[in-house]
Amino acid sequence: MMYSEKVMDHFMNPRNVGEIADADGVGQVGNAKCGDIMKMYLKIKNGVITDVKFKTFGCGAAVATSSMATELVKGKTIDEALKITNKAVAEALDGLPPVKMHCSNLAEEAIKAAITDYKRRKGLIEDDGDCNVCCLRCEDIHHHLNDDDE
Amino acid sequence: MMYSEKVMDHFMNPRNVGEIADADGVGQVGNAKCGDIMKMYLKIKNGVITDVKFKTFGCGAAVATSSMATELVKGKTIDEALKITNKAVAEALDGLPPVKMHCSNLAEEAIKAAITDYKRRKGLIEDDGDCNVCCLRCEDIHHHLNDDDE
Amino acid sequence: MSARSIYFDHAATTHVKREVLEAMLPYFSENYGNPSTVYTIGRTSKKAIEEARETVARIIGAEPREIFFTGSGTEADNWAVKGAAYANMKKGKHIITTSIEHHAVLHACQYLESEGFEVTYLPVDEYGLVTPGQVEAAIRPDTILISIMFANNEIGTIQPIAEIGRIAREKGICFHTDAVQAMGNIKINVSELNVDMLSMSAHKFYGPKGVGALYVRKGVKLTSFMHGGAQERGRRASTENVPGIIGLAKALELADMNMEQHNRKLVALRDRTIEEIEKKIPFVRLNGHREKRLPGNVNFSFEFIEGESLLLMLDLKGIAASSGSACTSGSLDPSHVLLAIGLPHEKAHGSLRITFGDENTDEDVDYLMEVLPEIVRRLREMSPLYEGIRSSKE
Amino acid sequence: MSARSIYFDHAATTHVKREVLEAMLPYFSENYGNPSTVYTIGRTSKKAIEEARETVARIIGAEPREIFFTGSGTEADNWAVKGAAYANMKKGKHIITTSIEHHAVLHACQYLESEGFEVTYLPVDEYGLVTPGQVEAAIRPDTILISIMFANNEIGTIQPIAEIGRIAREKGICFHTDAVQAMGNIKINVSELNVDMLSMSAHKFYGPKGVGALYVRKGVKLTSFMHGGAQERGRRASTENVPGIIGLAKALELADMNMEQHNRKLVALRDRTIEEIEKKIPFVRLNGHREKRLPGNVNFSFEFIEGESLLLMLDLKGIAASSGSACTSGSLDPSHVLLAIGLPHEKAHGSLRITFGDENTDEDVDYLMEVLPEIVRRLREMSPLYEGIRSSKE
Ligand SMILES: Cc1ncc(COP(=O)(O)O)c(C=O)c1O
Ligand SMILES: Cc1ncc(COP(=O)(O)O)c(C=O)c1O
Repeated sequence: MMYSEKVMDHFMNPRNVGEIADADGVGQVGNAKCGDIMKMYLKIKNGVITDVKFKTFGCGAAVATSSMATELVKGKTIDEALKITNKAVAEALDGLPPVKMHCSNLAEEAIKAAITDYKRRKGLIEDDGDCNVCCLRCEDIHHHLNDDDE
Repeated sequence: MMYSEKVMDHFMNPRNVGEIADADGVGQVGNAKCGDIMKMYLKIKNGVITDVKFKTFGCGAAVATSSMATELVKGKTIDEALKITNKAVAEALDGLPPVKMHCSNLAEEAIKAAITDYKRRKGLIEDDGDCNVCCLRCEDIHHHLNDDDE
Repeated sequence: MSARSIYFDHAATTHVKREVLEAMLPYFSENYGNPSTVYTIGRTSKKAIEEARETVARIIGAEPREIFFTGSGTEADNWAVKGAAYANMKKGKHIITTSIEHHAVLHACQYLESEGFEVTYLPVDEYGLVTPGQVEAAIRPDTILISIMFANNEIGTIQPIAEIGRIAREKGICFHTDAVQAMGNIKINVSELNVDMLSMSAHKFYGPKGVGALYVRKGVKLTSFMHGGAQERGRRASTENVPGIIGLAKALELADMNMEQHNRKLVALRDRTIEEIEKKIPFVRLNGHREKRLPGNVNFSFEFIEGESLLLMLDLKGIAASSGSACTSGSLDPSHVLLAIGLPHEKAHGSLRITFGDENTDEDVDYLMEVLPEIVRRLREMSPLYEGIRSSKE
Repeated sequence: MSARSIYFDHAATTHVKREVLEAMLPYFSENYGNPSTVYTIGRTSKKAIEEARETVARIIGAEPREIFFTGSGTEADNWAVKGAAYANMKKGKHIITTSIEHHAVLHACQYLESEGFEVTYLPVDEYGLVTPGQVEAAIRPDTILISIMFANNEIGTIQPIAEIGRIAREKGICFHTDAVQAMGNIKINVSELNVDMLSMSAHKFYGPKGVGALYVRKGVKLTSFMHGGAQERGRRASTENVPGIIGLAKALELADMNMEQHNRKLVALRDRTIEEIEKKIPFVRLNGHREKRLPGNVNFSFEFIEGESLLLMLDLKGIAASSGSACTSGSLDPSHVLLAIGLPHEKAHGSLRITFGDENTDEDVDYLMEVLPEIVRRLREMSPLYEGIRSSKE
């Protein structure tokens, strides 16, 4: 497994680490069992993300994708932020090793989870109990990783 | 497979190669299928082996054991010659590699076969059709070789 | 990246020692003959590997004809486990092993399960130990093989091999031990230990990668694993890796000669590191046994952080170490060994393994203790799992 | 023993070329990191083996992910044959191969027979050739694997691989070829040839012993042979033999670059030697095909004499060559290849194989032709089989 320089930069100097005490939306995805937890805090004004912070328990790629994801959403509207895909996060980092691609899923899901939390707080959506990636079990993700190996 | 210096000496400078036109006993053992044929010619006077020659088709060890066997029987009485064992031939050559030990059997048998031929010619024994090593099939010898490998 | 460059991962692999490489070099381009041939240059190779075989045999108290060279420790393990299973399947189909074996043994056993064998994976205690009593209790009339590793590659725990060997011998069951980590660190005599088969791998004791050996006691029934030519007395096909075999023997010879000094040094480094980490860093747990432990092995779990991040930060400081983190293996499950000794997933993910070697010094440990506490602190600051804890500490 | 020292046994093994050894050297004691690790020195190893993989892939027209490094050609053959058999056994249990395969394939097939598979060993003609028609006729609804060697190691015969590949592809049957002897001597493109799996071994093309590779086309079903760690994308366990892998790739690269010149030279030496032996020595027979033949391979049977004796005499003159004689293999049956092309036992015992390599010269052949006729004469004088013949000749 080899990380790009950009991944290493975001790992060593992660942008926006921390918490926002009075966040408008907080999302946490992943679980300690799988070795990856991402927690994202959003400050939102007039539908625009004005501040963002994260905390991550996870590998180098998890930290770097968290950091990159916060950079990508900052200043964006909610709708723009929701369009950020895991591919976009990975590409912004000049790619991730195949076995680490699930970390970029986690980043996409963390953004979505934080915005969902914001919307829920605002009464914009109902709690529909929809499953997101954090419901996947390690084995499922693992299985997915090896899909291309027959 | 590594030969002793003595084996190499007897291979390179085999003693008593050739035929004896008026031999008193001739014995041939082995077969071309197995890759080893030894033919031994004896000249016998008053029960003493006065001359001996051999021809061999076979590997280095076969040539060397033939050569050594002729050296060992020369000047011996028939009874003494019959007591020469394959072990004695191998020892006289400073040993043979384990996979080549059957060659020393061949030498012992060649001596016996030539003496038997002599006795038969003299009417000293009846042709009893006794089996000697040349009746063994390659597979039997082969099997025997690997005996010590479980 | 860093001015320093310190290698603390000798359980993963070691460098080839100068004397070892020098012993190997003539066999690449000069004495390159195929040992199966009859001419001079082939006989030179043959002689060299037979001498290597004698060296290995002498060091472990075996006969030369009981040593078979392989292409790796993994191959030795696969051969031993599958070979003994197939050779004895008429007698029974039950195998006993432990839950903390290296994957080379574990996955071979799992494969055998798919082939109709039954495998008992003995659990271990919190230190990673099995007891001879456990082994004895697991034996059934149809048990044909006991395979228990000599020392664990992750937590360094050393098993009671002699006692297990005695039981196996009494019951007439074939006993294999994966000694890949023990070799070069522990004096091993296969006769005294009643071991029937033993695996080793050269690159773990300053020899080259891609060569191992399996000791097979005379009389042990074993089918072939590598079918083909008549090399290794017809039991392990492939043109012999002559330089590799020479390297393995030379490395083992050096290790055997230096054993005492090597151990004294490594134990000192190990014990000092364990002591200082426990003193300087909170929320840590030493994994493995304090005494029954490989001389160079240190393994800690650091709560709230993930191992790969820790390794990357150490690497940026010039320190090479290892972790039981799933992330380092490309899998998502952390070390089966750490789970087997009872660690919850999140602690298993946050483990660090430091394994010392001959070239390490006290200064290396000074440097480690300079950078490690700060790295752990930094990663904990970043961790959502640490949030509550931190405030209570600060 | 002799002032001269000429190596004519390149099919048995080759020396490691200087450039190859130089490429390998940094990976023993400096860049010795385990490729599975995350830190700098481990990533250096990982990068090096991935570049090696790309080189091998490019040269044979494959994708890097289709190349798997192994511990030998034998391992590649065992893996391919057994792995494809087990992976497809639900579809059928019939395998097609030839009677002149290397023992690595033959013995793997025989093992599979003992496991309930059915194997058709196609006979070959007097030149050692199978025809695509034979292969097609042998295919049954339950055929799951065709394994046919690219070029034979003893008699050098080159099979019609592209045509067989086309048939296998049409019928949807997995096609493996043992290209251990062909690699480095013949341009091979796995896509053009419709080959699904291909084995190679570095020490046959001036690389190191103890490392090989298996090409496995994407989509081919194959069970694991070496169970254990997650190396080679989880499909071939063992700490990677980094210097060996670097050496394999470098050697293949050199071979690929020099292919045309290498072939021109070897074909010239080969054809001259064949011509002179036929002219100067009576009672000889060229084994193998005159044109469909490896560039460096000469194989003759000399009637009335035994091969090992011939080799020893040549060795004493400083010439290293090989024979299909049983005696050289420690078995008592001569080469199965020579028997398969119809030689009677006694002629098979008296065969001589000369295989040329890059360092051989015309002077080497001059010298061979100086000593060989005399040696043959001398051994025939000693042979009881020659008695009648000699008198008719003299
Ligand atoms: C055609 C062929 N296949 C397979 C092998 C086995 O290769 P290795 O000895 O490297 O295992 C050889 C050579 O020994 C060979 O010539
Ligand atoms: C305990 C143990 N067994 C087996 C192996 C496998 O050895 P290798 O990687 O040389 O195949 C290793 C190391 O990787 C090990 O630590």
